[in-house]
Amino acid sequence: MGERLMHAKLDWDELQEERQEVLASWPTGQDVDLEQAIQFHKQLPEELNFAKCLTQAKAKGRTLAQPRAGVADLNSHLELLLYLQDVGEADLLPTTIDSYTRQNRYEEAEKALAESVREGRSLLNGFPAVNHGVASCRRLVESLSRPLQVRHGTPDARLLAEITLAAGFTAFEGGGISYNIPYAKRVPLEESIRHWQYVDRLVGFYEEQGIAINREPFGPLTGTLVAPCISHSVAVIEAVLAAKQGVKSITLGYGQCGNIVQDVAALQTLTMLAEEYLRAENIYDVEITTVFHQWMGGFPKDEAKAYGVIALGSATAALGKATKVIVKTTHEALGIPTKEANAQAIRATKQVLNMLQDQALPENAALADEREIILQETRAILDKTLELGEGDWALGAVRAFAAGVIDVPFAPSSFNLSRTMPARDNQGAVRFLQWGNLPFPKEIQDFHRAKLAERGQAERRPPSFQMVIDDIYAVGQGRLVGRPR
Amino acid sequence: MGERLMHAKLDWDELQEERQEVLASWPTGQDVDLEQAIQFHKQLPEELNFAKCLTQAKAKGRTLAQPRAGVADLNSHLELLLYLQDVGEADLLPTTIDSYTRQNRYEEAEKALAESVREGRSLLNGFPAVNHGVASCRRLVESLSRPLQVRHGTPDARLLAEITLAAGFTAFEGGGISYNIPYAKRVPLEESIRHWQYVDRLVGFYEEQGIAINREPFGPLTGTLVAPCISHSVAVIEAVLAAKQGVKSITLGYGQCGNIVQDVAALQTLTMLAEEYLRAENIYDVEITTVFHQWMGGFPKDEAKAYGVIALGSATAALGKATKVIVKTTHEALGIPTKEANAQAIRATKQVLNMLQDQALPENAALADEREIILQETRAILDKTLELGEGDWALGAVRAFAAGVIDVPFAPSSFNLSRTMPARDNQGAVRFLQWGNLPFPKEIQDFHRAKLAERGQAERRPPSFQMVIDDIYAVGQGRLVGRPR
Amino acid sequence: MEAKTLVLGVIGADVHAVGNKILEIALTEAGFNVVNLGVLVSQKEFVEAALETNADAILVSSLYGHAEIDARGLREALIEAGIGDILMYIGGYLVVGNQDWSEVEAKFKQLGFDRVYPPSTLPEDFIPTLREDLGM
Amino acid sequence: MEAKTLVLGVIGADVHAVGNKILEIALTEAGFNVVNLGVLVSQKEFVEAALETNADAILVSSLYGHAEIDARGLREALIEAGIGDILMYIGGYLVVGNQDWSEVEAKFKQLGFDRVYPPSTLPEDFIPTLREDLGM
Ligand code: B12
Ligand code: B12
Repeated sequence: MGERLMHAKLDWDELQEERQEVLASWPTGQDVDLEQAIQFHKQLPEELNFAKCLTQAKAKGRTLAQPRAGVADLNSHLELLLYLQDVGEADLLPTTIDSYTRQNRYEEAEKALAESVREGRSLLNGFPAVNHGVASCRRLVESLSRPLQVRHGTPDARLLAEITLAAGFTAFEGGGISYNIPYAKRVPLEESIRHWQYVDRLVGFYEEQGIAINREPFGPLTGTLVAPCISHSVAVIEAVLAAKQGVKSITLGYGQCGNIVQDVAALQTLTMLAEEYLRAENIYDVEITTVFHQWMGGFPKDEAKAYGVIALGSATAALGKATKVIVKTTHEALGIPTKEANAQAIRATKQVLNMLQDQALPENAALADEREIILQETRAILDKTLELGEGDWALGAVRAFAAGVIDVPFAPSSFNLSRTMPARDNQGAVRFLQWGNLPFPKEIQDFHRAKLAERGQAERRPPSFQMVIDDIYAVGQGRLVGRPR
Repeated sequence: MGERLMHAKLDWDELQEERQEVLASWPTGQDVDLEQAIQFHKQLPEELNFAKCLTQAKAKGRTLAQPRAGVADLNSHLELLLYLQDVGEADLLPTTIDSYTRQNRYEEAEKALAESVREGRSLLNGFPAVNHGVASCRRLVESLSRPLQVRHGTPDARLLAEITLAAGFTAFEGGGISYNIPYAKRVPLEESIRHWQYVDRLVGFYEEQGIAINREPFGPLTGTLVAPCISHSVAVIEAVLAAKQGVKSITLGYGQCGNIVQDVAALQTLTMLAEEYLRAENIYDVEITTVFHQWMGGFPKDEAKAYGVIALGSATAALGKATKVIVKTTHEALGIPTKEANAQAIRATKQVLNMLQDQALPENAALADEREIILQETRAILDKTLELGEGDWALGAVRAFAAGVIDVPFAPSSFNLSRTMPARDNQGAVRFLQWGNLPFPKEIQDFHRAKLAERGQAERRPPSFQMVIDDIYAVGQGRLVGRPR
Repeated sequence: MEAKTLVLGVIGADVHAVGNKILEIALTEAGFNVVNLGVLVSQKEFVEAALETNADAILVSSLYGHAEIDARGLREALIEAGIGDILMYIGGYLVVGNQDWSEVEAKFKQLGFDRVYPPSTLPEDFIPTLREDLGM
Repeated sequence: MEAKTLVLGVIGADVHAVGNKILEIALTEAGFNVVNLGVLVSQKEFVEAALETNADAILVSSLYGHAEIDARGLREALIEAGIGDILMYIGGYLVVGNQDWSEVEAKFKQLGFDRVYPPSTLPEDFIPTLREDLGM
């Protein structure tokens, strides 16, 4: 590396030196053989290609259900995925990566993997794919009849991408912003964005060989009261960055906020905005699909209540016609779910999706207004970002975060300004109590002020940080808006 | 009796002879003492009055959750209700009556009750309130902190009403049509309507003494693809009949069909129509509230999928701002639920209700169209009914059923013409494949034909009875519309 | 071959009509001669209908949970009427709640039913067996 | 009385930041002097911060399931640094999955934690005990 970050397609030949370094950083890297990988992908049936399944679902207007799941040991992981496929009726499968691997701490992952095998239970919160290597990962692809995606939270996922894509995975989650700001503390954005340009370029290489690979920026960010304009801004930037490297299938994500109109408006504007900004870059050959995340914040401990949260998310996903939905479980507030709980949540989700498969939220004025707000806010952020980057999206993203023009609430990263403070309005939509340096025009600022004043009036208390705390606990305590008791 | 049925307020004094007969028809009838009952009701706190709780909920725009529940033995029944109140977080409580009592077979109920006590398990599918008598029923009222309703399915519920109301119950489900057509085979409507005029007049008497008692016609009828116009027609007629006898608090019901727009339109038009036809009778002092029944047809066996159905019903109830929702359980397709399953379903329901408490389905064109269809259809039926009755609603109802002007699909009653055949359209709304003698104007007939043709086209099969069978099984098999596989 | 005659009905104080209508349709389509007594059928009605129509089998439904009370003595009544060996099935939600199936099955075999079917039995699940039992 | 100093942080490779922010606010409001190390905190950072600030207690969070690996040896490191008897709490989702709480608690007591708190512990649930343990 060393060169200055910029929004330009990486030269594949020039990238080879870096690739060798990456592959040498852990022994399993040696087994990556691109030519052989392409051969393997070529003979995979269509139903095992993640991108193609999404294209089909989008064409039919269907919403697919995908769980999260990962345990340390290969056989246990395979057993888990088979269960979610057969008993859970999952349409798409994941492989969730453990937290050591996410921080490139392969030594620690190795030790915990060994201990997990010894103790016969997973001490890791996910599957350490790098430690397992290409051949083992391929066993997953060969043994399952649904397409597989890597789901993680890794600022530097270069080696993880090399290994899992070579193994036959056809979808890879993450991005230079969305897998840094919520998932790291001291990783500069320049660095993570550059590392994700590498991943996207690698995917672009597969695409050049005729292999469709789906990429999915991580939509929900911190999962906690993230207003659509924030996650949409990150999603659009990552879509543009990925497309530049040759990615053709992009799924943009959004985490349920809880107000149905806001959530559906968010899903609708997500595609609109991505297509708008891709067109502005003269990119026309990228397929945008959407993913809706069932409530990503704190869950109720009671499993019955958790089912309510899960089903409400499923209903919203269907009414908003998301291409897929990421399924939570009734164990969310208890710990990593058992396979049974995971399968049950998928089946509950699918029942709702199927029952609403031919229905959408009818067009209406409130929805149009909400779309308009999201469009205006997101465009304000994105246009300012591009301005700060002097026309370069990569630089713009780095500078926008430094300036607080994009600002993710509750993010652990020191490269996030952390001056915004979200809170729900009186209908439960997520608004801003403080918008920090978000470049909102005056009307938008007034809108947020008015919305929170309205709630304040209903609750007979001035809008304040206490509302935010109440809102953070609210869903876990059985409601959406954190009203005073 | 003996006199001709007519839509007029029964004279209380003249009714006394009949009351004595009714009270003499089973030994426990002797314990009914109206004066003493009024005293008891008078000292009940507001929170134990069903009608008052509904008024409050309506004013606040809240949806209350109510389970179904009943077992044979008094102590077990009380234990069950306490559990649903404390662990289930129910807002309103039921007492579901067993099927022998519903057919006035008190002897059989007595035997089964004795056997239940002996065997330590309920052999009855409900609580035989008549056999238990006033004092035992009152123990329920005194031991619980939520208001209690009698839920049953009894064509002749005179004695049941006398006993439970005297005991302190403050709500009573049923009606002369809705507790006959789906619940009996050979009971003439003249007879059941007259018996329910008695019940309503008894309630009217309590109202005259200042005691609010809620009455609720049974909305879902056969629970199987009942289009809104059918159940609304019955609901409005029963509301008018009840109001005539002095009933002041009426909750009208509707069973979820599954298309959200149709369901919300149904909830909205239910109140509109009832108020419209009450006004036409010069009745202005009746409070109309609504109850939404979670899916009343066949359920999926899988408990996780059943949660999906339950939560979707809860979401629809909240978006349609029903005053209360009747909760199904995940055991619906397995048998009468355990108290645990029942409590879980209430909690799942409440989570959804609470999260949507400040939201409604925004007004939109599709919703307005659907309302218009329901209004036109229902008015056509009701106006023809009144015409047939020569201005008398009671006679009109009898004649309308005989003529098939009102016609409930899948009803067991021989007094129902059974010429209509409902089926879902391509969005899952319930339409008519055959409307028999329903007095639909040509545009409405064309509308139904077009809707089913659209589905036929999508499924590449002509609209036919096979669609109906497929639709009946569909929800149990994990979807809403019974598409060919 | 002549069509076999079946007497169909929902026993006791039970009014669940939908499954009964579907069974009538499915069995008729399958070539049986179906005598459908509908819902709320007493033991007496079952016996009389079987006698009158010279039926080959009786199919009893019970959905509401009271079957163990309602069906007691039906086999004895048939014996008394001189058609004690008629084939007899029962199906539906036979007891109150979700009880262990093998116990439920045993209980109803004890009561004289030749075959006992659990909830959600589809027509295609039992019609082949019915043909076999009737030697078709 | 002088304010007591607490070192707060989320141990290991764990990035769950929300609870940490809420704890900082709640403990500050409760009158403590809070040194918040944030997320992704190593054992070394905990020890150094406790030494430097002369802390009265260390509050370790772990939400992501790896605490049993991450927290091993922390008490020993504190002993080595000469502050072996400092009060130390841990709370959060301490193991992978939903395991029997009494076993989890025992495991972490074994690792040298004075008190161990299950998921969803609210500030008001443990602050009174913390005051007591600190002799306030
Ligand atoms: C719709 C319905 C109603 C409607 C019925 C309208 C009508 N008149 O038909 C209404 C709302 C009126 C109603 C009332 C009651 N119901 Co109901 N009802 C249902 C429900 C939801 C669906 C039934 C249905 O139509 N299914 C669709 C048809 C196609 O399937 P089916 O009836 O099961 O029949 C099929 C099979 O069982 C089989 N089959 C049937 N008979 C036979 C016989 C043989 C020999 C064979 C081989 C096969 C076979 O073939 C049929 C076709 O595939 C079921 C629960 C469910 N399944 O989800 C509860 C259910 C049957 N009802 C039940 C009860 C208890 C009642 C009530 C007592 C009220 C209460 N306490 O909740 C009253 C009873 C009134 C009375 N006196 O009978 C219980 C029975 C519980 C138990 N046994 O433990 C159930 C299971 C619900 C529950 N979990 O509590 N009900
Ligand atoms: C939001 C969230 C995220 C966000 C976090 C964003 C961010 N940077 O903060 C994102 C999406 C990024 C995320 C990522 C992951 N998460 Co997460 N996440 C959650 C979730 C939904 C809510 C957490 C939260 O914010 N709660 C609200 C705050 C206020 O509560 P809290 O964090 O519990 O803290 C309170 C108490 O616990 C207590 N407390 C905390 N620490 C201490 C210490 C002491 C001494 C005391 C007394 C009390 C105490 O006080 C706090 C204030 O009340 C929880 C599940 C849930 N609770 O519903 C899962 C959860 C914690 N995550 C989990 C996991 C596994 C992960 C991932 C590994 C991904 C995966 N495999 O699914 C990654 C981990 C990444 C990493 N390296 O750490 C698991 C942990 C499972 C386990 N231990 O068995 C959980 C439980 C979900 C689950 N059931 O699988 N997550």
